[in-house]
This record gives sequence, structure tokens and C-alpha cells, in this order.
Amino acid sequence: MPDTIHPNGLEDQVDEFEIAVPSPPELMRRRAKSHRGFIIGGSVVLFFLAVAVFAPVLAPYGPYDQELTKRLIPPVWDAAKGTWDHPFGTDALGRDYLTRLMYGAQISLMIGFFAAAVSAIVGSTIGMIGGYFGGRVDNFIMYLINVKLALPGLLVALSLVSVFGGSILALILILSFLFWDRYAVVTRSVTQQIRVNDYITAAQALGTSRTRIIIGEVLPNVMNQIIVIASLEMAVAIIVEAALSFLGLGVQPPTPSWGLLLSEGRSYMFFMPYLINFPGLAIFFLVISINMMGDGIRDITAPEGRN
Amino acid sequence: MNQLMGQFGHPDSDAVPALECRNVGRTFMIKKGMFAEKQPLKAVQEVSLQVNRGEVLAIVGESGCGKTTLAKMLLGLLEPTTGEILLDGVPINSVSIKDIARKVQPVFQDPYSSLNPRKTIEQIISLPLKVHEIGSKESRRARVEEYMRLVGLPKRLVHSYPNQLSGGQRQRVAIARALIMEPKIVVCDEPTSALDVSVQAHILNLLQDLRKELNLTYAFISHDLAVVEHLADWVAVMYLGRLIEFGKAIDIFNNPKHPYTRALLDSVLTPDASLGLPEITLGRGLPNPLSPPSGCYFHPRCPDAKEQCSAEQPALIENEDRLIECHLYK
Amino acid sequence: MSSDTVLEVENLSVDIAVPAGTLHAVSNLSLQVEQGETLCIVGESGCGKSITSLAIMNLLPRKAKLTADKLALEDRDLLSMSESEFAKLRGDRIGMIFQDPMTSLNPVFRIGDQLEEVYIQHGKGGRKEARERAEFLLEKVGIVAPTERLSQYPHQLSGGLRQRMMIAMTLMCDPALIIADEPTTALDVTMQAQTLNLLRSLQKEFNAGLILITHDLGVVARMADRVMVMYAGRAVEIGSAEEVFDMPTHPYTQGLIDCIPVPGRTEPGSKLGSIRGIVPALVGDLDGCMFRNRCDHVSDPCLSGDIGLTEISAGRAYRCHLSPEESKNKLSVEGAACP
Amino acid sequence: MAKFLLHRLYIAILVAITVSVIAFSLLRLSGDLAAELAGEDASEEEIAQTAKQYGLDRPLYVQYFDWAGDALTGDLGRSLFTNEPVVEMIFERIGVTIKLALYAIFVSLIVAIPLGVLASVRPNTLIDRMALGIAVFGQAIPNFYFALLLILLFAVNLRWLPISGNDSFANFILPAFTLGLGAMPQFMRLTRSGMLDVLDSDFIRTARAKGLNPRRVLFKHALRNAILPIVSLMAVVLGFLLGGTVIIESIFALNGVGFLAFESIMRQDFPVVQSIVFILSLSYIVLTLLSDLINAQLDPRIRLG
Repeated sequence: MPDTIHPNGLEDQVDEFEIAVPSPPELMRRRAKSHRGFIIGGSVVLFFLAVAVFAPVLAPYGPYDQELTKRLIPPVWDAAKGTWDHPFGTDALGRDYLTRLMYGAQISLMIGFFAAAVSAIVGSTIGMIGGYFGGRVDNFIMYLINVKLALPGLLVALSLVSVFGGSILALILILSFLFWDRYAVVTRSVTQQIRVNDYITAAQALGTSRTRIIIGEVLPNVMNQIIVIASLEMAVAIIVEAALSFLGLGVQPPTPSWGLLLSEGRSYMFFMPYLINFPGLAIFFLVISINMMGDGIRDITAPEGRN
Repeated sequence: MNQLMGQFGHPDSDAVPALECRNVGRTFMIKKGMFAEKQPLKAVQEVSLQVNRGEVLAIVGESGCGKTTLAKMLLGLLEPTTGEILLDGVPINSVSIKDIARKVQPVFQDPYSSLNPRKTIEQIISLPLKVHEIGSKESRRARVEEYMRLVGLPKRLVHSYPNQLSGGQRQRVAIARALIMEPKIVVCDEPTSALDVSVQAHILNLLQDLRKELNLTYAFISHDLAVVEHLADWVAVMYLGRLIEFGKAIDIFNNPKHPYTRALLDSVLTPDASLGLPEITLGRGLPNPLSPPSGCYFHPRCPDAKEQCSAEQPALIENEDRLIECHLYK
Repeated sequence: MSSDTVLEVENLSVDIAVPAGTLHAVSNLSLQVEQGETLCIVGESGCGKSITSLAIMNLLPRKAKLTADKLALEDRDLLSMSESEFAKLRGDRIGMIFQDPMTSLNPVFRIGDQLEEVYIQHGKGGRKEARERAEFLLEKVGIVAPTERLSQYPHQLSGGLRQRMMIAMTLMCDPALIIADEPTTALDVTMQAQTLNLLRSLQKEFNAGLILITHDLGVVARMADRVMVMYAGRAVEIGSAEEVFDMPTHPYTQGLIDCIPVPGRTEPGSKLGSIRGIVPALVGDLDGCMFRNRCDHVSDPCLSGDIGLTEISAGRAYRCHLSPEESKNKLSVEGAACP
Repeated sequence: MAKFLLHRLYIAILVAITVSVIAFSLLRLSGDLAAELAGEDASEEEIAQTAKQYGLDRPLYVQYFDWAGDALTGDLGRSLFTNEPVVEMIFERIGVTIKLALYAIFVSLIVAIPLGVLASVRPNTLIDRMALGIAVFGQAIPNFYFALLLILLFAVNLRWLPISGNDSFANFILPAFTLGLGAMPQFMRLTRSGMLDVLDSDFIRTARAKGLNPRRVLFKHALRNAILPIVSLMAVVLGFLLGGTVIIESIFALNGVGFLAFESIMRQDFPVVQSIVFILSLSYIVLTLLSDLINAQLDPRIRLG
């Protein structure tokens, strides 16, 4: 090792004009703190999460407790019939609606999260491989994506659910099949952009294995996009699960899925609109807050220079 | 050809050259569309040159002349389709890419794309050690700091990210990453052309100092002939994938022989206000490398073209103090 | 101001709102360009040279705020003009050539349409006259078979050809002023000299003023009638090309010249001169000389206050506390140390 | 250009074949076909007999080629439930679905494109925020819930529009609006971001430096470039809408292919489901080919490249 070469000027002292540029993690922290959509969306998601996790503690009744004498009690603000015993009223079988809604959050969040996570892992792996290797591998992956896009997803999902039944695990896997392509498309194109960077060439020139390059050099640069898509896909997964259950092809009664509540409430909606409004609004608010959070993450992790 | 190279140019050629190209060529098969015939693109053809330990070999030419392809072959990232490359007399294709990596390392042009924006400076500089499983975590850290000092990076930047560094500092990081493997040869691909003038001087001085200190050999790829003149011992001029002139820098700059080399030298705009703009008589731009001209590739742009030039491809011959590929010289 | 003056700018400042505060991209810049004259603005990245050109064109980004005492093109006050009045001048009296010819032309329209629409938009004539003018100019910029070229799309042309198209496009309406922002930086060296030659000869032929913005001292020396060196949003030295290159008065100019290797002048393998330190970030309140952190001749007056331009002779000025004699002595001694 | 299209066609055919294999296996996945055909009380023997009669005892690939061969001649088999030819069932109803999808895409485009353009021209203003708000709303509201709300409001309370049926144009208004709102955010966001990118590009700066009037810069130079990805998205969304009508058609009892698919799934009539999946996939493939063709016409880099 030679002596230090004095490199003309770059002393260890800070130049008087030097300004502190935040590091990427620091920058994200700062942006997150001042991003209103992210904070609001994130708080609401956290609220739903807390309700879901602590439903057994918080809920006034059990999700399947029926009291046939107390059927279709309207919410508490109905001056004539409302009661604090059932603040959100009861359903056609006399089950406490608030309790059912709280347990419904469990199902929505669980299916949404795992469907988004499984499809993220599968889709991103496929996308990064196609984007990095290019050539025939990429052609094959493009072909897979094209096949997936050509299939009417909801219809295939409905058929599969009708074949395999509406267990939560089956739903998660079927929904994952529905959503992997978006990750694949995005990670593939981002990887293609990253691949041409000189830091990839530098890693190659070290004899780094391809797996190591994909995991160590490419993935950290794709991660943000994956998280953004995951949040958006989670929102869609929640809607689709509700839709399947609404059609009677998802989670089976008496499980309190929001989609199922909507479907059950549909017969009474002309007289008891709260039966569809509570689950409908629950889905709407959960989805909108996840979307706000996702849009927030996108803004927060965006490279500098874009507003 | 090999014989020719043996006789040529190196009076002290008892020593094995640090880097030698023998008749190196690389052809890409370009496919335009699904059913089209693949077309050969000869990115590099019949390049023969050599450089001794501690010397600087400059490879010059315009974009599309094949210098980047050549650089990738020198780094072992592309295999030559013809000929062979020798490092210290050992053919490059007889050793693994990791062994090549210990001897040859790159420094790239764009200091923004050559550093992973999601990694800290320490992670970037220590990557070679990690990939090659050299040393413990602590010893790697010490070595990173050592090399940061060597290239003039303040220690406080060790946990910074590339976006927090100036262009010059980033290029120093890239140099430290290249040197930490203690390679003998550094392939510098336009290392200063993305930098500001005042920063370029720092980096060129640093590269000079490091070469002397560590007895490094540079393959220095550039289109800036002023920089090349300043730095290089040997100059190889490439045109459309072919080596058209190769010799000692001093000879080539004092007496360029190939008409293309002359045109390149004429194109250098020195900051001399008393001179006007040079008249360059090259006419049109570079031809399509997929269908290069007949005969000498340069003849459509050559002011001295003869009949023979469009019919017959000249061979690379030895002419006095250099190798040249031109019908004007015998 | 003489009647030959095409452009006159007094105390132009451009402030840009950034997250950290206000970025003073250009501060109190004054310049003028005469008919048929080439003014080169030279400086490193971030010195404000491109912002200056966009300010003159009124093409600044939305977040940028422009202030000036005077901004006049051919005696017309640009400051009081509405955007639609200004648009009538752009492409007509004042044309601009950008750095990257690969992205500066619209990929989905034919070259001919893009050239002709300037002519038609500014009411110079109909489609037929526009086509004739375009063909005439393509011959001027040395393009063989102009008719075929006009019916091609940008992606079918090489970078050098595209830049010539850009030059032809700015000349469609016979402008009084051309602004070229790094017009040859993206081109190969052999195309650079040709393109510059073309630009210069056409500028003289059409008797237009030319503002050439570049970081390349070689281009400046060969092209400029007058030179303005910019640093940190300010003009630090102004003068004729000979004056600035043969006898720089600002330490920054001297430093820049020392930095580049010059065949025949710098000794191969020798150490190049260099400028230490970093370019200041121009955010917040700026005080004193912006070059003080990189300068070898700093004294107390450099640290605060406003450093004005010192005029040595007509059209020759610099922004430094060193007197002309001091700067001559100090800088030339230093210059001699670096052969 | 010809090469480009040939390449696309080649991929399209490959995808179509794969999709047909998947559609075919969907039927096989659904259980023992022979048992279903033979009826609920059939004995082992009768089932075997049925299997033989329908050729279900042959190797799967033989059955596939058999099915595919029939499909090529326009024979997609018969419904297990009504015993009608599936092709006839589908073609009776596909008109309703196509109408619905076209209305829906019209609704979403007519809102999304002007709004996206406005939002991109005036980023971070009230109009931009409004556009974003509508997009976020459209993305978050489950369409089956939104459909119920529309029914409550317009059909029950206001009595302006019919609740269900498919006889008149009025029947399509609510379903088209529901579907259109769901598709709108994608177009809005793509228009906005595409326009922002294009407006930021060098050639738009050139156009402005030429002194072109702002409308010409926006509508000729910018929109022409930004429209390219929108055309591709239109094909994708239209394909998606054709398949996505399952829920909406069931809610509004529109007798289209989606409703048929839903009914068939509910009564395990898999030959019908399989055929609908296959036909919808084919229409998606044709639509994307068409959009490629249009894009090639709009973009000289493809046309001449």
C-alpha cells in the first residue's frame, strides 16, 4: 500500500459553501413526515388494522351470535328503534352488525395483504429475471405476461373459486394469480433501465454471480416500485375478494366478509340501506386510505427532481 | 500479424507486455425482426496492439468505432469472436472472470450511473472484497478507508450515499472501487468526459499520480485528443471497428499519418483565440456499420482517396515507427 | 445603445423556488449582442448559463421568477410583453438551438412539417413558400437531396444531420438573434468543427447576433467575438476573446484555462492546474465573492458585501477585488508555474 | 412495419393457442365430466359408457386437439344445462356486452382525457386536485356497491331509470356509468403522466422556442405523442371490460355474456364458461393487435423502423 497521494484540494474539512444533502433514507423520512395523504391514509389503515387485530377484544358480541328476536334493528341514530346495545344495528339474523363489520376487517386485510405479497414475490421475480437476462428468457416471460393479460381474469378467478371452493387460502392463491402481471411488467421495465447502468457492468466485471447482482444491485432499486404496486394491488385485492363474496363465490357464509354482508343486505336495501352502506363504506374507506398511502409512498420514494 | 507485433515498436520487448491484443475481433449477430436473417455487425475487427506495465495506452475514435466493445473484451465481459487477449502473456479466455477481475478493473464515464444510488460509499467500495470473499468485515472497513484516503475522499463520506457527493467525488469512489482489488490494469472508459473542466483536471492528476505510485497500466478510452496527448504513451486510433493507426503518442501527435488521424487532430479546438475554426473536409458522417463501405472503410470520407481505396481493403502494416492501415503507405 | 444592437439585457436575475429556499440561478446579469456578433457565454454546469438563455427566450420553468431592469430585442421591450406577443417573436426574430439533436425534434412529424410550420405560424407565407424556403435553407446547411430529407422523420437522420436541421429551422424566419445552447456537445469531434463552421458562416451571412453557450474553452476561443465567463450565476469576466484568453483578470478564468491540457502548450504527463473546492449552492442569502472558497487571493473585502464589476476598458470588465495590476501580477506568476 | 406486425401476429397466435389450452383445461379441472354428463344417479358402468360415448376416455391431448379442431370450425360444444350449442348462446348475448363495454369506455374517455390534459397543463392546481380526487374515488369505490347506490338513487328514489332489463338505451345508462367510473382513473392518470412527460421533453421546448401558439403545442405536438400509450391502454381496458361485466350484468340483470358466464358458473355449466373465457381472450388478443396497428400508424418510428 502506497503513501497517501495528496489529491489537490479535497481536504477533510467542510467547505464553507457545502450544504448538507440528505441521504436517500433521510430524504424519505422527511418527505413522509410532510406528506399529508400518506399520513392520513396510513393512519386510517392503521386504524383498520387495529380493529381487525383486536376485534375479539373490542367487539361487543361474537361474530356468529344470533338473536332472532332482535332482527334488523336499525343503527343507534334511528330515533325510533335504535339502541346502544347494537350501535350499528343488527342483520336479518339478529347478529350485531358492528361486530360483523369488525371481524370483516380481518378477512379483507388478511386476504388483501397476502394476495398482494404472494403476487409481489412471484411477479417481481419473473419481471426482474426477464428484464435482466433479456433475449430468449425475456421473450418467454413476455409471452407468459401476454397470456395472463389475455385471460379474462375475474372470470377465470370465479371459475377457479367455484372449483376449488372459497377457503381463505384458496382465495389468496387465486387472487395472487390474478395480480402477478402488474409487478412483472413494471419490474421488468425498471430492471431493463437499471441493467444498462455502469454499476451493473462494474459488478459484472468483478465476476459477481447473476443471482447476486439481481438481489444485491437490482432489487434495492426496484423495491420502491414493488411496494407502491403492492399497496395498490392490495386495495384491488380487497375489492375483488368482496366482489367474489358478493357474488356468492368467495368466502362462504356465515363468515363475515364485507362482500358477503353487502350481498346479504342487498335484499333489504330498499328499507334498510344501512345494511349495504356500512360494508360498502368500510370497503371504500379502507381502499381509499390504502390508495392514499400507496400514492404517498410513490411520492416519498420518487427520485429527486420530480414533484 | 503476431510476428509483426513481435518485431514492432518495443525495443525492450523482452518483457512480457502487460496487455496484448492479437488480431482481436468481435462480431455481433443483429436480428432485425422475428423472421429476418441475422446480420453480422463487426464491432471490432483485427485489432492488434500491446502495452507494457506502467504505460498508458489510449484508444481513440468517434462513437461507434468499437472502443467500448474492445473495453468490454479487455474486462472479460465479452469474448472475442476471433483472436486472443493476453494479460501478462496469459490468454484471457483460459482464466475465470474472477481471475480477470483481479487483474483488470474498469472506471466508467458517467459517475452518476456507475454507482448504485441505494448503497453507501462503503458498500460500493467494498463490493469487490465481498464478492471475492477477501478479509473480515473489520479488515474490509479498514481497507475501504485506506483507499478512500488514497483517492482523496474525506473519511466522513464513508456512510454517505452517491447523491450526497459531487461528480468529482463520485468518480473518486469509482476509482477506489477499481483499485481496491489491486489490479495491474485499469480500463478507463472516458473517465472525465462527463465532468466539469475544473474537476476533470483533478481526476486526470489523480490518475497520473496513482499510475506512478502503483505502477498501473491504463487502457484509456477517449475522444478528447488533448487529454490523450497529455496522458498517453501509446495511441491506437480506431475507425468503424478497425485499428487504423497505432504508435507512440509522441510520434502520432507530431506526425499523424493516416488521413483520419489527421482529421481527428485537426478537430481539436485548442483555446487559442488567434486561430479560427479548422476546415474539416471529412464531408458526411459515419457510415452504417452494418453495411460498411467497400475497400478501405474510410475512403468515402477520405480527402486523399485513390481508386484502389474503394476496391481493396488495406492491411495493417508496419511503417517506420508505427502500424498503419492505409494504401498511402507501403 | 447603437442601432445595431440586437439584444440588450440589464440586471437580469432569475430566482427559482426549491424545497430548501430560493435558488438564485442568475444574479444581476447584463449583456448586449450586436448584429452579426458572436457572444460566447462560458461556464461550468450550474453556473446559470442555460437559465440565462431560457430567460431571454421567456421559456423559464414555471417555478422560476425573472426580474430585470431592461430586456430588449431590437429596441422592443420584452418585459412589458404578454406571453402571446412574445410567442410571436420566438422563432421569428429570435431562434434557439438546443444541445441534444436526438430529442429536440418531434419524433412523430416529418422534418419538412416541423420546418415549415415556423414559417407559416409567423405569417411569412403559405405552404408553398415555406417548402421553398425550407429547401433553400437545407441546401445552405449543406444537405444534399433536401426534398427527400424533408419528407423523412427525425429518427431516420443521424445526430449531425439533425443538428443541421435545427440550424435550418432557426433560420426559417431570418431571425435577428440566435441562441445556441451547447449545440455541438452531443456530436462527435469531427462533426463538431463542421457544425460550428456552418453555424458561424450562416450567422454572418444572415447578419444575426449569436449567443453561443458552452463549457468548452476551445469552442469559445475559436468562435467568440466577445466572451462572458459565468460563475455561480454571475458574470465574472467579460471581454473580447483575445483579451480573455491571453490576459485573464479573474482568478476563476485563469483557473479554468490552467485546467485543460493544450497540445503544444502543456507538457505531456505534467500536473494540470486545478481549482480546489466546490461550486457554491446558490440557495438562501448570498454575500461576498462566490469564488472565495476556491480562490488563492482572498482578502477581507472578499468575504462580504457586493462585489461589483470593474470596468477596465470599453466592453472589458471583471468581478474581483484585485486591481487590474494586482491580478496581472498574481495571475501571470501563477500561470507561469504551470507550463 | 410488415416485420413488426408479422412479429406481433406470431406472438398473438402463440398466445391464442396457449389460452385455448388453458380454457380447455378449465373444463377438465372442474371435475369428472363424464359423471356430470351421465347424470346424478348414474352407476359406474353408465359413467364409463358416457365417457366412451363422448370420447372422454381418450388421452387428454387427443381430446384437446379434437376440441380445438371443432373450435376452429365454430363448434364449441353444447351446454350441459340447456343442451343448446354454446356458440349460439354466446352470440345471442354478446351484442349486449359489447354495447355495454363501448358505452363504458366512452364514458370514461370523455371524462378522463380532457381532465388528464387539463391536470397536466395546470399541475398542482384546483383542477389537478379535482381530477385526482375523482380518480381516487373511482379507484376506491367497489363497483357492485356503487351500482347498488345508483339503483337506490336513480331507480328507486328518483324513478328516472329502470332497475334492470336490456331492452332500451336507458337500461345501459347506470351499468355503463358504473363500469366507466371504474375504468376512468387509469386513463386519467395515464393521460396526465404521459402529458407531463411529453410537456417536459426537449421537442416541446423546441416547439415553444419556435413561437408556435400554445394550443398548437399542446394539441398537435404534445397530445399526438401522449396518445400512443392511451391507445394501447384502450385495448387492454376494453378487453378487461368485456370480462369485467360479470358483476355489473348480474346486478342489473343485463342479459349479456357476463351474466351468462355468471349463471353458468353457478350451475357448473363448464363448457359454456370455457368457451366464454376462450372467446373473451381471443377478443382481447385481436384488440391489442388492432391497437398495435393504430400505434404503428401514429408512430413513424414503428411504421418505418
